[in-house]
Amino acid sequence: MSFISKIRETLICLKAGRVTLPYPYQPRPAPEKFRGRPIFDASKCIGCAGCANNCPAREILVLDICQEIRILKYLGRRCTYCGRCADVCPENAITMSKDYETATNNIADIQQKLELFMSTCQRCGRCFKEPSPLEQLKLKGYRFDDLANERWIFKSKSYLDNFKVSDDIHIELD
Amino acid sequence: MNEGEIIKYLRNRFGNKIRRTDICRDRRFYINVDSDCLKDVCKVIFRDLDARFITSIGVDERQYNGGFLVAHNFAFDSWKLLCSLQTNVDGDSPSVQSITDIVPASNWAEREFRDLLGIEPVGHIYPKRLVLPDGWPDGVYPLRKDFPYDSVPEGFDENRSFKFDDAPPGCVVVPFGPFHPTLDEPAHFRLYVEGEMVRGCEYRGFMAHRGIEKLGESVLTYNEIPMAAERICGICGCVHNVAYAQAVENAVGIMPPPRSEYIRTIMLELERLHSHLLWVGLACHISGFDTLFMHCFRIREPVMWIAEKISGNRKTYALCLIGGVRWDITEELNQELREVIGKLETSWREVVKAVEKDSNLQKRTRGVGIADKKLVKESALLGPVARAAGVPIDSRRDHPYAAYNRVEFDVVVSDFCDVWGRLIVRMYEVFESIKIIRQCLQKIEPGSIQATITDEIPVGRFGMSSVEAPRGECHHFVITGENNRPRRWRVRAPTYQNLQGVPTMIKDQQLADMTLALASIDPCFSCTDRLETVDIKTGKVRVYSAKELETLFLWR
Amino acid sequence: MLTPEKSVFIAILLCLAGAVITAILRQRKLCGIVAFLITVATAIFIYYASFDVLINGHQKAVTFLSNKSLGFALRVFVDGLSAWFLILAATIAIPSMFFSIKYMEHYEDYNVSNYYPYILMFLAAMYGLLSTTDMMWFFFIFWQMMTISGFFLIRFERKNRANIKASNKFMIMMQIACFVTMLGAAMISGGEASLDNEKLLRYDFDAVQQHIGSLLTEKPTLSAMAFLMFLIGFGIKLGMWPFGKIWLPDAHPAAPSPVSAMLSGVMIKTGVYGIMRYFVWLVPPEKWQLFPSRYWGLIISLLGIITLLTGTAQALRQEQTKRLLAFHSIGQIGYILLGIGAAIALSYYSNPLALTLGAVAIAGALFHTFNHGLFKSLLFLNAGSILYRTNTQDLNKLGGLISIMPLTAITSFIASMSISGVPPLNGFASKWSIYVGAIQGGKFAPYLIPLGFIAIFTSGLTLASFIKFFGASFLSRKSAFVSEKTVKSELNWSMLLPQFLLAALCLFFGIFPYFGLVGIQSALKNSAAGFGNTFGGVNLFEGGALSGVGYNEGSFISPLMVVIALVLFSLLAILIMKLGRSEKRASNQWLCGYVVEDDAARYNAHNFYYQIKQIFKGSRKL
Amino acid sequence: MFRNFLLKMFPRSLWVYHANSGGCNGCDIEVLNVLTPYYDAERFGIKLVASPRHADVMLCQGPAMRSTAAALKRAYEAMPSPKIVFAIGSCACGGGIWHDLYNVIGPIERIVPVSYYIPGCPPRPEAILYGVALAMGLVDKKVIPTNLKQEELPIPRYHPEDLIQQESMPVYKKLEKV
Amino acid sequence: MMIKILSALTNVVIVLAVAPLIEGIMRKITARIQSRQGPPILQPYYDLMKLLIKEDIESGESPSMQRFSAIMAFASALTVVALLPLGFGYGLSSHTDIILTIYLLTFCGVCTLIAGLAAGSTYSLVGISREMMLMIPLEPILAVALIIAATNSGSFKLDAVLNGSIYNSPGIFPISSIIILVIILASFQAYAQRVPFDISEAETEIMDGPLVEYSGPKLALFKYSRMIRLVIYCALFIGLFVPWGSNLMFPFGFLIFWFKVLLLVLLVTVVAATHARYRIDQAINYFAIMLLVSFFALALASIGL
Repeated sequence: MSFISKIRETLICLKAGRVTLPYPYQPRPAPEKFRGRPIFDASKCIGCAGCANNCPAREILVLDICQEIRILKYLGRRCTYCGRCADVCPENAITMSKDYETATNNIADIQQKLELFMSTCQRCGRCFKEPSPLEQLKLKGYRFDDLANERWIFKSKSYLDNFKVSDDIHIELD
Repeated sequence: MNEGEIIKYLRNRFGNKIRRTDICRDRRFYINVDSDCLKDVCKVIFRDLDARFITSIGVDERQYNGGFLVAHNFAFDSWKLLCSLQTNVDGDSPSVQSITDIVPASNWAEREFRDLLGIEPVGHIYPKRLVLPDGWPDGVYPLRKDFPYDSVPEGFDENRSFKFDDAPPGCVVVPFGPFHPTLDEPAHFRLYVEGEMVRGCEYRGFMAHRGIEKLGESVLTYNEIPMAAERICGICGCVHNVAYAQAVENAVGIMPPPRSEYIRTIMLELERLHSHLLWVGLACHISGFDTLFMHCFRIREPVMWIAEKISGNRKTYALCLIGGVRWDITEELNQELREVIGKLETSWREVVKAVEKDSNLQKRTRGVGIADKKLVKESALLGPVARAAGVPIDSRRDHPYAAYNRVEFDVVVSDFCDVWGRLIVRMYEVFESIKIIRQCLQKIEPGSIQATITDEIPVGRFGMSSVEAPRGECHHFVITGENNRPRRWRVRAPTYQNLQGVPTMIKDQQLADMTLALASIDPCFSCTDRLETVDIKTGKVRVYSAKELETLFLWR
Repeated sequence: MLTPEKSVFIAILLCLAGAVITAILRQRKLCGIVAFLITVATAIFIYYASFDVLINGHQKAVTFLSNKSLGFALRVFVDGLSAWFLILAATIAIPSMFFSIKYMEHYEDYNVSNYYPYILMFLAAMYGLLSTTDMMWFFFIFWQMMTISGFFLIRFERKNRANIKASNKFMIMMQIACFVTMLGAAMISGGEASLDNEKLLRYDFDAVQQHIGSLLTEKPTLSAMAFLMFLIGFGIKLGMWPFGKIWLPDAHPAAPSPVSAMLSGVMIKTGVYGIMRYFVWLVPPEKWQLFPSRYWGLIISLLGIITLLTGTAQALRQEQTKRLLAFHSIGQIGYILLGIGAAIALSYYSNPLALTLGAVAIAGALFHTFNHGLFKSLLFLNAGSILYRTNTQDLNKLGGLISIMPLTAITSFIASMSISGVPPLNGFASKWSIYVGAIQGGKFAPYLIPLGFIAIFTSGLTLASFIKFFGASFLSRKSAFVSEKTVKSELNWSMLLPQFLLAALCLFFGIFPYFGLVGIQSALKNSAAGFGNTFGGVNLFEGGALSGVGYNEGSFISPLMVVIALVLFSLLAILIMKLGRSEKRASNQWLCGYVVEDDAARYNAHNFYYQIKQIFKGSRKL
Repeated sequence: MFRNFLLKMFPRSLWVYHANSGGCNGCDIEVLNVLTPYYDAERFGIKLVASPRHADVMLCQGPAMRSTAAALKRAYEAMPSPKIVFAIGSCACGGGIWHDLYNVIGPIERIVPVSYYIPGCPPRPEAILYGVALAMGLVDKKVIPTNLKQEELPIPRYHPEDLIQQESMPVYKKLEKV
Repeated sequence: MMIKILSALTNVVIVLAVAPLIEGIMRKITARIQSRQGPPILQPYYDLMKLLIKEDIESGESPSMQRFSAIMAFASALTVVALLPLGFGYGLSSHTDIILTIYLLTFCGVCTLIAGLAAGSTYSLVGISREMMLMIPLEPILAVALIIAATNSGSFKLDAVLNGSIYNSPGIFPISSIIILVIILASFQAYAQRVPFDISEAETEIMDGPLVEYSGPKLALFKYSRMIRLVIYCALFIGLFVPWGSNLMFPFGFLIFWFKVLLLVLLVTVVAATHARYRIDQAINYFAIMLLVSFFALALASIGL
C-alpha cells in the first residue's frame, strides 16, 4: 500500500527533526586527525626536500637560488591534503592543521614560502642533503636521485619562466 | 577446476601454442600464448569455460623486448581464479586479433589500447575513437613510453569535432551531457529519441580521461600512486587505493599485517555504506523524490564524520601504502564506529521498510533499465547490476582479499533485473556491510599496521587485484618496473563495464527512465578514466554465434 | 432598382465573364489582376445584396429562367442566411484572389489559364449555390460547376500523381454527394405550388416547403429518408464523419494554397449552408412539431462530435502543414454541426429558454462558420506562404521561420490561437456560443452536456496541434533545410496584405463579437420562413453583450474587458521587466555544452505528443 | 535607484549551477552534501538549478580538460551576468595531481575567470559553506600568504668568487644551471 | 462598476504581494519535512528581485516572441486574478463566465508553451510537448468541475459558480460533485505543477523544460506567473468546493480565505515532498482515467445526480 509507506516516510521525516548545523555562525572544529592545510615550520625545516619528493601533486617546489639559500614553496592550490609530506618529514616541520576555512578570492593566499638557509658541503659545493630515514621503503629512485626526474625540484626556474600562471612559483629575490 | 587443470585443458587443446604459464599464489595465473591463437583461446575460456571477462591491457614493452604485450584478463568466479591471457605483439606495426566478436564486453578495452598505445585490434566491430579528446591527432599514442607525459602533441586541434553516427530515421537527437544535472560528471550521450522513446544512443565519454595510468607509469612513485588512485573516483576512492596496494603486494609477495587488513576491510565497507546511501538518495533525486534524497544524506552523514575521524578526511582516506595502512583504528574509534553503525542500522531499516512498499517509487523503477543474465554475461556487467539480475558475483566472496575470508556475509541477489532490483540490492547490502564492519571490529587483531619492507620492489612482476567496489568489481593490474614506479598500471573500474551495458538498458525506454537507468549502474565516469562511443541499435542479446552477435548485438 | 437577387445574379455573370477573359489572357500577372478586380467587383455586388438583406430584410425571389416541363427554373433568392454565407464567400474570395496574384508566380511549370478561369467559375458556382432555390436542376448545375472547377483546381499541379488521385477522389465523392442530395430532393418534393401569385416549380425550395407538412405527417419514413439523404449529401461536402476523411485531407493540400483557402473557407461551408437550409429552414415553424427535431438534433450533434473528435485526433498526427489544416477543417466542421444539432435538438422544447439557447447555439454555428472561414483560409494562406518560401509542406523540415518572415508569423500566430479558441480571438467568441448553447441546453437535452464537454476537450487537442503547427514551422530552431534553401526576406506585400486583412478580421471579431452576432441576429431575423426565422425572433442581446438567457441565468463575457485587462497587466509586466535595467545579450542555445546547434538535435514535429498520439493511434481508422 | 536596491538582493539569492569538467566526483558529492539537511545551503538562498541560464554561480569541479574546455567555456557564456565562478577542490583550483598531464589543461582559471577558490580534496561541506559565506560577505577571509625565512647563519661561503652582488643581495651566478 | 474594478485591482495587488510568500511557505515546509532549516520565508521575493537585474539572454529565432510570451504569461495570470473572487471581493467575477476562465487559464499555459517553442532548445521542446500533453486532460477536468457547478447553479457566471453551488444538485445527494472533488484533489498537484506531476519541468531530465533558455526578467515573470497560477488554482478550488466563510465581513472572510489557501498549500507541499515524479506516460494514463471518471461524473450531473 503506497499510502501507508508514504505516511511512514513522512513519519521518518518528522521524527528526524531539524538537524541543520548552525555552521557559519558558530564554528565547527574539525576532528583530531583532520588533514587540513599543512603548516610549514620554518624554524624546524632542514630543507631536505623529502616533502617535495613525496608530494603526489608535486606542488611543493624547491629552488636553490644560490648555494646557501633554498626556497621551498608550498602552493596549496593543488594540494591533495594526503598528509604524506607530514609523514615523511624527518623533523616534523610540517603539521596537518585542522584549518579548513581556506576559501579565498585569490589563490595565492594559501601559498607558503620558506626561505631556508642551507649549509654547504665542503667538497662539492652543493647543498647538503640530510640523509633521512624518510620511510621504510628502502628503495632507490627518489626523484632527487634520478636526474631525469629532478624536474620537480630543479626545473623550477624554467618552469617559472614558461608557466602562464606566474604566481605558481614566483620567487622574489628579496 | 583449479589453475593446473585449466592450464592442462588449454594445453591439450592448443599444444605448444601456449608458450608459457605462470601460476602464482593467491589463485592467480598468467598464460602467454602465440598471438595467432589468442582469439581461439579467448573463445575457449570465455565460452567453454564460462569465464567472466575483466579487461584488456596493452603494455608498451619495446624498451625491454622490442614489442608490445596484450593481456586479456578473465575471472573464473566459481573457481575463485583470476587469469591473465597474454600475448606478445610486434613492436613496429602492432596489431592483435580483436576478440570483440567473441567477447562483446572487450569492445572498449580494445579500443582503449588502440587509442592509447596504437595496437590495432584487427576485426574490431566498431573501431572508433574512445578515450582521447576530439582534437587529438591520429598516430600519437600517449601511453607509449616515448611519449612525454606532459606534452600536447603537434596538431592538436581544439576545433575538431567528433564524428557521430547518423541518427536513425524518425529520431531526433537529444544531447545529454557533459553538463547535465543528472550527470555529475562530464560524459556525452547522444540520445536518439522518438517522441519520448529513446531508440538508441551513442556515447562519447571519457571526458574525464586525465591520464592517471600515464602519471603512475612516468611520474609518481609506488607510494604516491595510492593518492592518485584514490582520486580516480571520489566516491569509491578507497577501493582503488586498496586495489592498487594489493596489486603491488600481490606482484611482489608483500604480506600486509592482519590488523591492516581488518582496517582496510572496515574502511572499504564504510565506503560502501556511504556510497550505497548516496546512490539511493541520488536515485530518488533523479526520480524527483527529493525528501528521500535528503534523508539518505542525513543518515549517511555520520558515516562521513566517522570516516573523517578515522582517516582525517571525509572521502579521500589516503589509507593505503604498499604493505599496510596509514591510519589505525583505536579503541575509542572502535567504540564510536560501533555506535554509528548501530544508529545507522536502525534508521536505515525504517527507510527500507517504507521504501520497499512504496508503489509510487516502484512505478518509476520497475521494468526500467532491464539488464538480464545474458546481457550481464555478454557485457560483463558487474556489482549490483549483475546481482540484481540474479548473477551472484561478488569479488569479496569470489576472490577474497583483505579480511573478507575471515568474516561472514551474504551476497544479496535479486532477480528483478531492473532499477528496482538494483535499489533493493543496494539497500540490503547496507545491512551486509554493517554486519561485516561489526565482525571486523570484533575480530580486529592487535599489531602493526604497516609491513616492514626491506627489499626493493623487484622489476617485471605481474600483479592483479580485484576489489569489490560499491558499484562492482574494481580490477587493478600492475607490472612492476624501474625507478620506484610500476611499468604498467591498468585500472578497470566497474563503471567501465557497466556503462557498456547502458545503451541496451535504455533502449526503447522513456526519456525519463533513461536518466534512472543510467544512474542505476551508479556511473562514475571519472572511474573509467578513458572514453568511447557505444550505440545500441538492437537490444536483443543472443549468445554463441559470432556472426549472430555481429548482426544482432550491434556494438557499433 | 437593383434588388439583392439581381445583384447576386450580376455577380455570377461577372464571374463567368471573368472566367472567359482570364482564359483568353495569357500573361500571368495580368490574369491575376483581372481576376482579382472581377472578384472585387462581384464582392461589391454581393456585399450590396447581402447588407441590403441584413439591414432591410429580404425581398422576393426573382426567377430568371424557367422551363416548366423540366422543372427547370433559375430562381434566385437572397435571404438572411444566404446573405451571411455570401458575405463569407466574398470576404474570403478577395484576399485569396489577391494572394493568388503573387503566389501563382512560383508555379513556373504550370499555366495560369488552368487556374484563374476555374477559380472564378468556382466562385460563381458558390454564389449560385448559396442563392438558388432550385433543389434539383440548378442545384445540379451549380454543384457541377463547382465540382468540375474544383476538380481542375485540385489537379492544378498535375505532374504530381498524388494530386491527380486526390482530384479524382474529390470528383467521385462530389458526384455521389450530388446524386444523393438530388435523390433526397426528389423524394421530398411534393408537387408544384404557388407563392404570392408566382408559380413555383416542383423542386423549388418554397414549393417543397409548402408541401413538407403533409409529407411529414403522411410519409414520415420517406421524409426521414430524404433528410438522411440531405445529411449524407451535404455531409460528404462538408467533410462530416465518416465521409470527410475520404476526400478532404487529400484534396485540400493538393490544391494551390489560395484554392485550399477557398475550399476550406467557403466551399465546404456550402455544405453547412445546405444542412442549415434543409434542416432548419425547410420546415416552416407552424409545422415544426411534425419534424422529428429531437432525433435529428441528436444525430447531427452526435455526428458533429464524432467528426470533431476524429478530425482533430487525426490532425494531431499530421506532419504536413496543409494536411494538418485539412484535418482541422473536418474538426472545426464538427463544432458547427454540434451547434446546428444543439439548436435543432433544443428547438423541440417549447420552453422559451430552450429556444433562446437554441438561438445561441445556431448563432454560434453561424458565427463559427464565418470565423472558421476567416482563420482557416488565413492558415492556408500562411501555409501557402511557407510553401512559397521554402517549397515544402513538411513540418519536420521547417523551423525558425519567424526570423525569415516575422509578419507572416504574426498572422499565423493569430490564426493558430484563434482556431484553438484562445480568448480574445474570434474562434473563442464563436466556440463560446456553441458551448453555452450546448451545455446550458443540457437542462433540456442532457446528452448535450457531455457533448459540449467533449467539444471543450477537443479544443485542447486543437490547441496542441496548432502549437505544433505554429511552433514547428515558425518557432523552434531554424533547420538546416530552412537556412539553406530559404532567401532571408519577408514575403511580398501583396502576399502579406491579404493575410493581415484576415488576421485583423480575426482580432476584430474576437474583441467585438457583438458585430458578428448583430449580423447573425439580423440574418436569422431576415431569413425566409422556416424555423430559423423563429430563432431570429429571440433577442440575443438582452441584458448584456452576449447574454441571451437573461442576466441571472446566462453568461456574460466581455472580451473587450479581457483585452483591456491584458493590455493593462502587460504594461505592468513591462514595467517590472524594466525595473532592474537588465541588459540584453544574444546567445546560442544551451545544449549541455558539447554539441552546438546541431540540426539533428532539432526536436521536430514528428516527435511532439508521442504519448497522446499513441492513445489516439486507433483514430486513423475512423 | 531600483537597480541598486535590487543589486543588494543579489547575494541573498544565489542559484548555483554545478559543472564538473572532469574531476573525480568527490567534490560533486560534497557540493550535494552542502544542500542536504546537516549543512543546508538553502538557508542562504542557495538553490541548485539545472540550466546555466538560471544560474548566478557556477561551481566548477575538476581540472580544465582538453575534452571539456570548450563545453565549460560555453557553460560560462551561457550564464547571465552578474555571475560568479567558484573553483571547488584542488583540481579546479590548481589542476590537481594531474595538472600537467597530456589531457589536462590545468586549473579552470585558464578557461573561465574564477572569483572564489575553495581548496580541499575534497573540501569539507563546511569549507564550501565557508566559501559561500565569504562570497556573501558573511565571514572574512582567513588565509594570507606566508613568507617564512630562516635566519641566515654566518657560515663562510665556500666559493665567494661565484657570487655576484645584485642590489645588496648576494646571488649565486650559476643560477641558470638550476 | 467602479467598486468592482477597485476590488479586482485590490485582488490583483494582494495576489501580487502574497503569491511569492506562499511559495516561500512551501519551501519552508518542504525544508522542514526534509529536516532542514530551509530558506528564509521571504526567499522567493529575493529570488524575483535578483532575477530582475540579471542579464536577459536572448537565444533562439525570436527574442521578441520570448518577451511577448513572458509578458503575456504574467498578464494573463493577472487577468484571471482580476476575474476571480479572492477573499477580498468578488472582483469582476460577475462579468465573466466559466468558459472564459478555463480558456484564459489555458492561455496562461499557452504562454509557457510559446515560450518553450520560441526558445527552440531541444529540452524546452520536449518540455512543452509534455506540458501540452498534460494540459489536454487537465483543463477538461477543471472544466468538468466548473460545468457541474454551472449546471447545478443554472448559470455560467463565475460568481454564481464559485459559491458552493456545486453541491446544489437537484438530486438527493451530489454524487457527481463528490466524485469531481476527489478527482480535482487527486490531480491538484498537476495544477500546482508540483511533484509528482511536474513532468514538464523535470529538472533532472530536461532541465526545467520550457524555461531552460530563460534568464533574467523574463524568467522572473514566468516564475511570478507560476506562483500566481498556484493561487488561482487554490482560489478556484476553494471557491468551487469549500466556499464557506469567504463571504463574511471584511477581515474575517479575507482571513478565512487565505487560511484555506494555506491549508491547501500545506497539503500540496506534503504530497510533493513524499512522491517521486511520474513518467509522462504514467501521468497521462492517470489523467486519462481521471478524465473518464470525471466524464462519468459529468454524465451523472447531466441527469441530475
